[in-house]
Amino acid sequence: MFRYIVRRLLQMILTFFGATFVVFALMFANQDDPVQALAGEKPVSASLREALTERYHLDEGLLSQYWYYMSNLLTGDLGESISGREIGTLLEDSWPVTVRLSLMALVIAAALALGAGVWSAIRRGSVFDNGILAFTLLLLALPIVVLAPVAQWIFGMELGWFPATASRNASFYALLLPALVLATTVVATQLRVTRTSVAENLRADYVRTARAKGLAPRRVIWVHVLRNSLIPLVTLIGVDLGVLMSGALVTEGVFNIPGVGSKLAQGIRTEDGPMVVGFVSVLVIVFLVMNLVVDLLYAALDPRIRYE
Amino acid sequence: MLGKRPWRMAAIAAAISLLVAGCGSGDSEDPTAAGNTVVIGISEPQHLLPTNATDSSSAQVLNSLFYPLVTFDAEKNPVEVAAEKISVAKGNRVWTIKLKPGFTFHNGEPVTAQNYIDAWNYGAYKPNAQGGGYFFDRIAGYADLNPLDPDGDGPEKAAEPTTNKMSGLKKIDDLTFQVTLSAPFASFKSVIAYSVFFPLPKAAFSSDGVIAKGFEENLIGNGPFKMKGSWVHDDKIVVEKYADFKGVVPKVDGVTWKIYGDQMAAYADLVDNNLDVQTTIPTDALANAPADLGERFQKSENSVFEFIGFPTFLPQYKNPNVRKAISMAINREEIASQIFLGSRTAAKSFVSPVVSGYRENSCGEPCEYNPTKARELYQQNGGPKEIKITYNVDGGHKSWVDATCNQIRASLQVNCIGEQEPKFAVMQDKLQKHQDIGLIRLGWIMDYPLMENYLNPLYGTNGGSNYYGWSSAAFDTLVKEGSKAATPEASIKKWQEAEDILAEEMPVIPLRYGQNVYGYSERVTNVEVDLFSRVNLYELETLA
Amino acid sequence: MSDPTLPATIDTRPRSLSGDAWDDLRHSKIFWVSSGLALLILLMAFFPTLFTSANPADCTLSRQYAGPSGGALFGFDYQGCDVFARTIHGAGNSLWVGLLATLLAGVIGLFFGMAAGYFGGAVDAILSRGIDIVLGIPFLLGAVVFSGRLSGAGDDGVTAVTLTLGLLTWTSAARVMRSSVVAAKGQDYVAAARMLGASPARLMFRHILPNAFAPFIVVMALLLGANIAAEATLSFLGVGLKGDAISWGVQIAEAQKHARVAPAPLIWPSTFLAATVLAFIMLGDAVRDAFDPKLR
Amino acid sequence: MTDIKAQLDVLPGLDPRAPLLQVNDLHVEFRTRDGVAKAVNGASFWLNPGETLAILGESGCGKSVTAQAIMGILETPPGHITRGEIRYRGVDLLKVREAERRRVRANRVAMIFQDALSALNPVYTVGFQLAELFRVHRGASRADAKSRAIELLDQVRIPAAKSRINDYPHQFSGGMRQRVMIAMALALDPEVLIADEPTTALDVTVQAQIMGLLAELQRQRNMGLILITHDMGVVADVADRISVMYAGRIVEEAPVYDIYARPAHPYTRALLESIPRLDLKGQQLTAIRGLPPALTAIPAGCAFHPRCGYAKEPCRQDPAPPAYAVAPRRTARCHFFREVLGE
Repeated sequence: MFRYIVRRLLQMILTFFGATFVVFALMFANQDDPVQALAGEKPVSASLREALTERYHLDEGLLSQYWYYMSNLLTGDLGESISGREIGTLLEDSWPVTVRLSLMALVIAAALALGAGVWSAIRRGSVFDNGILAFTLLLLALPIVVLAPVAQWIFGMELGWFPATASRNASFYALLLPALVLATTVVATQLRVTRTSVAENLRADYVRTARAKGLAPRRVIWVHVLRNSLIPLVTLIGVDLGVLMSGALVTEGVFNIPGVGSKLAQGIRTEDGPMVVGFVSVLVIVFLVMNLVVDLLYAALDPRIRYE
Repeated sequence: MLGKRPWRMAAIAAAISLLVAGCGSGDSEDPTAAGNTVVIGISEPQHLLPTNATDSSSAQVLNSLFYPLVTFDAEKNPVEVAAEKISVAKGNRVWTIKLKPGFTFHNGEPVTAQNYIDAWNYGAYKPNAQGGGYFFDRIAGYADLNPLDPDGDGPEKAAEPTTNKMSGLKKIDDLTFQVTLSAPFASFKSVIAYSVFFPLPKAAFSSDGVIAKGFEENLIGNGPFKMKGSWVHDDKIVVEKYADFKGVVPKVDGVTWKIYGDQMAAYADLVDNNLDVQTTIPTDALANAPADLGERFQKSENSVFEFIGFPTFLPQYKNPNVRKAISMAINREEIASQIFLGSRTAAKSFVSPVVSGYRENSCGEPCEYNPTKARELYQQNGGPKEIKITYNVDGGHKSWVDATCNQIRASLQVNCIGEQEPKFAVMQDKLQKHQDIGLIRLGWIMDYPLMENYLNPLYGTNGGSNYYGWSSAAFDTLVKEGSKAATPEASIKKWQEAEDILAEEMPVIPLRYGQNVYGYSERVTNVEVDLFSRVNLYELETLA
Repeated sequence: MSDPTLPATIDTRPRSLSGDAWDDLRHSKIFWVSSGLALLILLMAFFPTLFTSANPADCTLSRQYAGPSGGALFGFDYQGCDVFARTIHGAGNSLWVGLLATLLAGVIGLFFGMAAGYFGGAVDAILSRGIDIVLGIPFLLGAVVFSGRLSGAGDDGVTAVTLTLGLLTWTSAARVMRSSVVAAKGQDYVAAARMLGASPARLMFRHILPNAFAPFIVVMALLLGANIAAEATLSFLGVGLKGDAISWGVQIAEAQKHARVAPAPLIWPSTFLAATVLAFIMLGDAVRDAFDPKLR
Repeated sequence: MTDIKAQLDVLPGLDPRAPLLQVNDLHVEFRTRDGVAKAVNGASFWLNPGETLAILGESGCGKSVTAQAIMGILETPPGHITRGEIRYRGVDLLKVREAERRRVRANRVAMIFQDALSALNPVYTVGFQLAELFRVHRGASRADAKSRAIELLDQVRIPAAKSRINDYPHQFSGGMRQRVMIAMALALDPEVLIADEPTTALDVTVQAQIMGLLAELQRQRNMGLILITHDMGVVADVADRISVMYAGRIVEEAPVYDIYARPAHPYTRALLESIPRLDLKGQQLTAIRGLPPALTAIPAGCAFHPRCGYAKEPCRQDPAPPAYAVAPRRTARCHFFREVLGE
């Protein structure tokens, strides 16, 4: 097992370079005129354009730009964004709130998916099962673009249960509403997958044995059946955490949370290569770590799966 | 391996993550609660160094930290503020600026002429790549600081500037300095009102011509407020009253500039009274603003001018009559009231009403909505079967472009589509390559309140924003003569003649003038927003 | 001649999985309701004129937010266009984008997941890390690059949006498929099939796939719903459909801004979208339950 | 062993003198979409301590359903017990509330299943699944439960029990897994053990070991054993009495030697004739004509009549033949049992 983890860590380094190059290439393909993008609609004087092009090697090829970026990165200097701010500080500013927001959303979604998923698997075809199905599908079908502002308007402004917006170091309570909204984007899939997996396991012979051992239904479900049906849910949780971090763009916008999502969007809009790659590098690391944890959880959950 | 109980595993994981989520609760105190201070909403400024800051958010913050040389009275004429006296020699080339005595920077340094000279030189010096650099292009010696690349994108690099001091700037004594322009310009006094011309203390420079690291996060200015803590990016900038400020003392003790990524989020806080002033209420919230804010929802003039440019380099748009027909097919009043709910007014001339010399309806008949005449004229002159209006998607223009297209379709019976370009830069690039992207949506905000600041950049042959390839020698000479004219009144007469040529040629379709549409909370009163969409910090008052 | 001693009631027709499945489906109410709804929506997508004769593009500002009148059952929206006509005509693009993108994501997800799960070792490492890289690519970046580069003049952006969604949303399907293949690979029946000389391809698709299919189908059905809704987010971010293309996503992104003043132009397309998602997912569920002998 | 054998008074009204287990006229039906399947149509039998009753019949005749009904682990819906009694020591288990019924399960009446691999939970160690019984039913501490589990594994002769306690089911061979099942069933020292085809999935040599182990453990604990099988060979050397089941009914019941010597029901006779014997080497094996009836449409009268050589007119009409007393402690449901006996 230890050798497996070491091998996975080595792979991470390769993947890290792969990911940064892919994103750099995408940003390069997306680059038209970063200097103008920065100035928005104001005209850009020739001298300003030349100076910035020079400083950020904007006129050079993809490979040389990537080389500049990587040589700086290896010396620990994440470089400067085109708007002149240290990318390191940008990361420090936006990651904490994003980690908190996405973790809260994930815990809420996983808890709901687990609880309702198991319950609707037991009561397949019941009113609860179909009710939960319809509710989660409605959440899924309502684009986040509609859900976030409506949630803010109803719970934030009209009922006043939550503050309408949250700042970078907002309190746990202030982040609750955005976390709930974010949770809706992943809860539907997690719940359905759990429901299917539990339903499938309820048919297994060991459940009959467990009943024959005189165990209470609660124990049969929550000890014996659950552990066998967690693998699909765990897989999704691994993927969803990263998706929540980079995909929270709309929710962060509506609730004015300066997180990774909105910084990425800003970077992409102003064609700011170094900034976007800086963020994506950290994101890819999160995905890599999460996927390693998920793969280890496979082995923990199902002894038949072994890694040499 | 992980113990027998999956439940213990899950519980531990959930606990850890909630702990992490909860721990960063930091200062969630409500910024508005503290006494006689106000919270004003802005978007994240790109830069705060005066010579590098050209967007409206940074201008607002700088306006609180610095004291402008000049400002404008009700008739939009320039009036001295930090300057004692600004005089100009005959020929409108040599300007002498005398400062009021006794002013100090927030760190105690006295304000001297040298501060202005160092700041302006820093701004103009090309390697510093300052966003506001082009404001100094009229001062003699600017060219030495900005040698141009001889062959454009070619291999040759531009030469290094030989000096970082402009010859046109000369210190007379501690409180007076002289500015010599490369060409006479009667209204230079209006130009130096802009925030780019603020002074910088010696403390700003770590060595000659090099800004100290972190200065931008902890600005030291000569204005009524000074920084309290440093600039917390994407969160807030807090300023408090500067005790021994010699100028006009504002009524509030401090301002928290709260940074919003999205205007709708700011509006939500405004309605919730978490935010005291929002200078631009987003169009999407206009429908509910009167109901939500009542009489705390107000409007005031600003310099925004929206128009559609014709790609005159394309054959189908060469004929002025075709351009006039399209202009007559658009009902400006209906769009202004139905789409913008009165937050914009119909534009019937080529410059903004805020500049002196503006004439009501200088465009005349082509700007009147007359569908039947428009269709006749259009068909007589063989207008194209399909009209495209291109706009950059990240500016929120989709709704009014679609509405305009629907009107054109109804009036001229031709197909009309709103074409989205992901970025403004892509649109510009296609225009420079004379590609057929149809009509182009454009807008302009003035740098200083002069007709020239509309005529030259938008319609001048090598105007910075003249993307439609329209040029008229007669127009250019009239504008130049206006600039050189002895008195501002003479300049205006020349500029108005130039505008008449525009009415004849119709290179663009004037659509709308913008307005400041702003709102404030129940905690404040006397809220005024000026021409540059800046809150007047001196009149602003909190209710007890 | 059937054997006289056999009790007449035994059904002697040969029984196949699909035969049993159809038998099952015929009885389930959900199947009929969802397939009926899906058929209606498909009909709406391909033959909008059956439902409304009004021209969705004929909008006049004077009718802004006017109430329902004559053919316009849902009233008029912000631009004064007939909401009913636009919703019906919008079905085409929404479904087209939703189905195609999900199909593309499904195929890629299936192959990546199956290969990674089945071969394991180096192949699994490369493919899984490839999945991590694609997960790392921010959704908006992919959308901006595709919509910027792909759509020539005049194209309404459908190909760009479909590619964006298709190439970026297959990762969770791949991960779920991989995890169920990894679990299924260890079963005895796979060893037995291999012992009988089944080729890897046959092993994968004839033996492992049916057993690893249940969670995959669930994720795919949900992905269809998510993709149709995602098109709205893309339109909101300005990288969705272009020109005068109509879809529920475009309608929702537009109506969302004025929802507090005029909720109707938002409610109707969202309801249609929710109904479509519900229909296809219930259909997916019913079919999956029928085809999965274990859940009999 | 005995220290944990606290005789919990699991159920009120237990009568030590009453028969250990008495099943009277049990009816179970499954309501499926294709109609109502009558899996059990009036099964009756009884069991005394230390006795082994074999329930014999082809697959699909309702023997497993009967076992599950006794254990009370039938899934309702679709399975429903419509009539009959299951008396354990005089108490009808069908009338008992589920919470109390659960205390009887594995405590007093235990069961082992056919395929031990799928019957054991693949993701928990064997130790956990064994210790669980003591922790849940006896509230034993983790350590006590673990030591009891190791003891049990020794008892069922699993080598190196102390180290294997932390292994998972897939790490055991077929025979070993079945021993674990037996250990699990006997953990709480039940009075009745129901073995549902315990050795069908095993090869012959392991089969003999398992049956030997069962017999030995039964003798030690004076346990009642119900052996459900379709294998006549296994029954011969283990069972005391045999009940032959067909289409959900006990068609014949008798001591094991009587049945082998002189079967009283045509179905039993046909079963015996179809056992391959060495002396018939090279000859065509006799098989029973036709197929067992679909449970949704059981023929009227004696369910076996369509396949029965002796069938005459009365066999085809309702009511089904009663359980005639062929001899003391022996019955058969066939109007012409004398004829079957005679030959």
